[in-house]
Amino acid sequence: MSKVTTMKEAIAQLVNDGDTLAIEGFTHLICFAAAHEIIRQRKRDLTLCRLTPDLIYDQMIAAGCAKKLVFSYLGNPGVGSLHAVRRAVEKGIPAPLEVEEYSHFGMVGRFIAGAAKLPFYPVRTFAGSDIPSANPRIRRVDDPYGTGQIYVVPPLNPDVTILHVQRADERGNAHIWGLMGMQAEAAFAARRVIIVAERLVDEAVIRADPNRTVIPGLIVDAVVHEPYGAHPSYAQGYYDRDTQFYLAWDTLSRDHDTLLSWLDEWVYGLAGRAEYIQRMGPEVWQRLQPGEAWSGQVNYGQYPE
Amino acid sequence: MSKVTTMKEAIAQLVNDGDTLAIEGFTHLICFAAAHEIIRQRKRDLTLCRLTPDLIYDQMIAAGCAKKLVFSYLGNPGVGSLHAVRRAVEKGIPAPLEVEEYSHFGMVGRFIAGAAKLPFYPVRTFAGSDIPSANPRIRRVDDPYGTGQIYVVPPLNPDVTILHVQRADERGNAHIWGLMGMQAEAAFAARRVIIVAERLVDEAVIRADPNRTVIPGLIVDAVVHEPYGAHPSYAQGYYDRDTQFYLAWDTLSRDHDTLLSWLDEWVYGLAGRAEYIQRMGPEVWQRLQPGEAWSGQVNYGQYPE
Amino acid sequence: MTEYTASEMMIAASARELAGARVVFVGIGLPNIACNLAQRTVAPDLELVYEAGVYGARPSRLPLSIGDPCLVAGATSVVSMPQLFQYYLQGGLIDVGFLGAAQIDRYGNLNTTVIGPYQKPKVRLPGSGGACEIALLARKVLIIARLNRRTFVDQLDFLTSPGHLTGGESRARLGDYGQGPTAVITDMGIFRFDEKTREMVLTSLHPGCKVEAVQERVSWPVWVAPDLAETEPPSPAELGIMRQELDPAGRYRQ
Amino acid sequence: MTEYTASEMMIAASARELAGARVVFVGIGLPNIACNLAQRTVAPDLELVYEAGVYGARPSRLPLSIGDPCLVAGATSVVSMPQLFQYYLQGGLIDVGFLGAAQIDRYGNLNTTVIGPYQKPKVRLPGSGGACEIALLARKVLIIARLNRRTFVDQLDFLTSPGHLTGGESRARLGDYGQGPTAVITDMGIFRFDEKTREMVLTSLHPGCKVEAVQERVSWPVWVAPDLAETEPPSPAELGIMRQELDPAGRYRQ
Repeated sequence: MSKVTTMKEAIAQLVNDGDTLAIEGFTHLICFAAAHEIIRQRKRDLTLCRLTPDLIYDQMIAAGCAKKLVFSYLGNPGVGSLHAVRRAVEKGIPAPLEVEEYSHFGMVGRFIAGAAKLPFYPVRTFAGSDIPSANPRIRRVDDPYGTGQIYVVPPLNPDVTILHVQRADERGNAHIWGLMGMQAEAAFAARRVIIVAERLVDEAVIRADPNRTVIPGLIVDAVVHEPYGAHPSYAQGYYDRDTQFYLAWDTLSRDHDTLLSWLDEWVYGLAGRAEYIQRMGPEVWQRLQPGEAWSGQVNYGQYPE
Repeated sequence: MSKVTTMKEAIAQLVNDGDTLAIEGFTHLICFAAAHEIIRQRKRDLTLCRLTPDLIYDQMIAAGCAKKLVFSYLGNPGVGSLHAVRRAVEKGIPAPLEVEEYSHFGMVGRFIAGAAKLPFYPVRTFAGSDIPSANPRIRRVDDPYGTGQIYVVPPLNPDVTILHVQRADERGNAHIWGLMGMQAEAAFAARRVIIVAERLVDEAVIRADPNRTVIPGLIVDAVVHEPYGAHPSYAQGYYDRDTQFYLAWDTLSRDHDTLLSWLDEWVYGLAGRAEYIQRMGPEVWQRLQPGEAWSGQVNYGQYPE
Repeated sequence: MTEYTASEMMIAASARELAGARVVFVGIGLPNIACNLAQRTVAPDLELVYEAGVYGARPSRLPLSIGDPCLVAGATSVVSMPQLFQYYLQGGLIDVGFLGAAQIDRYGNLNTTVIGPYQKPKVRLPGSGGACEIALLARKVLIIARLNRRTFVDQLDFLTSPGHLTGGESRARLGDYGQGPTAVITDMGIFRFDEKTREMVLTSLHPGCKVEAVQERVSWPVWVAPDLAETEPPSPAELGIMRQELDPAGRYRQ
Repeated sequence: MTEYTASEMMIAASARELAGARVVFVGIGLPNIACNLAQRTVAPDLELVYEAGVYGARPSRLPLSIGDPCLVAGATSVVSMPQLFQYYLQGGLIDVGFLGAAQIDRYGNLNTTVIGPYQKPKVRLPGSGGACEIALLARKVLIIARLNRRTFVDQLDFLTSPGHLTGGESRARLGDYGQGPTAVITDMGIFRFDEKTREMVLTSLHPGCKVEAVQERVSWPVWVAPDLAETEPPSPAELGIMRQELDPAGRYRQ
């Protein structure tokens, strides 16, 4: 049974005001197309969760979608600050933003605990740091084998997780390659999962390489076909990270009104990702086109009776 | 720097009497070639760890290599008992065998804790079972978030882990496909790692598909090239599981002396795996030869400046 | 009337229990055939997860082992044991698990560990494998076992996998786990569990079987449901699928 | 004499600190270039692990981000974040980690979280990312920072990543963690940590730099080693590799 739908439908049906939302992807496969649709549909009071809020949450926070941010690294990677997040935290523009802060490893532990339905996850970090004093949800337990105390973090179970993938079949079985980030854990931890794919493929393509299936359709609620949906992030083998965009964002996001103008032009003013692709123009996609470097194949074998 | 050596050398150098040893592999990629060399070198007092002791530890225990068994399922899968293990436990033949017993999930947790250097690992199993009363190393901690108590298991850190893989380069970077079992965790948890490969390949083959690299050479001490080294277990795409052997073992292992005769003929009487392959004869390898079912390829992309 | 074996009756009855289930944790042997039969009859959307880490297998033959390569080739996803046990089973994705045992008590508790004392066993059985966690974490559990007094015992020698413990609310008090066993499918009839006491109650007899014969093979006084039914025998369609498609060699027929 | 920039001096000094190291956790920017320089000079067998989950990268260009696709293509292994943080970092495989910070105190404790009070920050900084666990779990830590009084402060506004805490045995008392920072590589000289007090001690001045200038840029009274050395300037070979191979566009030269 096909779960294929449009981004508009998927967001309308599966993302509610007040939801806890994770659009994951460590640098790689960050689904900006979904974020833009959420901004367009003016979703409100979201609790946004990601290790690295990146430009995607900078945009959503500037647009007023969020009431809270759960994170571990608040930067424009290799460039500098996330100015919109800083404005919200430092000055309450456009609205005050609650923050709940971990280290990367703390967030990793939270997603694992969420996926595994564990009440807590132990991590050998935080000792000696002020982070636990700033976040009372980071606690400690005694090791019953006598090595002393260890910090633990609570599970993170998003209402919705949205993941961009390279290819998926119509049931949501998805192949991912390149950086894996927290994709598997963020999906298994969620109550609802939206898979956004560069390519929709026949299930035979998936079944030819079952070890590459990071997300099973079993846990997927909707599948959206949205090529270039991760730009200015990237999809390994499909298009490069748009470093020019990440650098340009540092300038244009320094002023709230300039940022809003950008949203007007590139988000509110467009019906969807197809228009975004067209407006960016072919020279951008040409510039981001990688060369070919193929994986080689492995034989899974045929096993007749 | 190449780590390639012979099985004889690898076992002589890296496996010591009294070691805690894990030859892992869930049905798949069980390295019988290493076990046979350990039997030949008459290693003693080993603590043998595996989820499923399978025929491999049945043989090693019958040969007198083990003083203790750490496990979760003691059977000949789909066939019945492990008669040699039962003789050791029930009758002390050839010697008494200490057992330390978990469920599968308990063993999974132990290997994860070992790989992650965690003092314990929480698992939502064992509640209401007699297993914890039979194994005092299974303990409980209080959830600091208030859901009550949860069982935990201690880390398992073998002195040596031996893994069979489909292909590896000379530094031990290894591609595995098919069932993954506990291969990654058993390797990361170990102090020393021996990789036994069906094929030795150029590192370019590994680097063409880095997501397939389950074991990084970083943690590998020796690499042995041993085709058919997992028989009667199997290597996905290379040779089938020898169900005839598993069925035959049920009969021949029922009597200790019959089993010892088998060891004389197939282990002590042979210099190594090459002779084993020859003695088995080409019709066996022909019978176990799977057809082809290729994975397809993915593009990792080329990214020039 | 079409003839059929007791195994075929057990397989058909087990398959029917999967009506409405979405995801089943599959074991080798009768449960494997029952799940595949259910997919072709009462539960066309049933998803199969194998303990070895395989989701969506399409086996080309009847595997001897849960880790057979035929389960891997052409599957939808193959994952490591940590992922399987943590994200699939503990994560709550499994609706139904199948279990068997060397000993079963009236509350559906199971022993697969030892006969005799643990430290000096008369018979060393396989142990838990994944059974303890399946018993706790699958939403519900189906038990398949042939009736005899050595199996259906008054008192387990070892409780490997929790059923309803000492009955009543005792399992619920364990915490946030699945509901435990809901049916015991035997070669002579089907037991379910009383909603209050959580004791086994014989609710259905297979055609030709008698309550007295069941009682002879159970060590405790058997409760019989007032509306004791007769199990519908395997239909020609069910038998056809089992015999022609699923087990043409008849390995699990006897 | 060959001319070079302060950044080049910092990179060369950092690379030399990697002599004998086997596995380094690589960050973007100066540490990235330092690690690649070390591989080509003092540590040919050095293995690089990137925080994004990449082992054995062979980048075809100088990446802007730690998660750049050029780090993935042609790498030896690419793993998920749970594997990276648990099996590589927490598992004890990392010999050296590099860290920078907005604020550093005399014990090598680092602040990358806030300037001002946490609940109402004057400047909201990026936070920990992986820094807190690198600081604890790498066998040793190298800190790279440019000297100025806003960075080298008497008192951190927030302790994100533990150095030697309050000095003496205070870090050892935390438990089984790495040894903490061993050097602070600045644009004017190199600090190490006194074995007893664990306070920073200036052990080497870069050519042309003066102790007084260092003191002007540090908020606490600087300890100077009795055998204060002059840092060996970047050699022509080091400069050649940096300029021709590692950063031909000169992005990290100033």
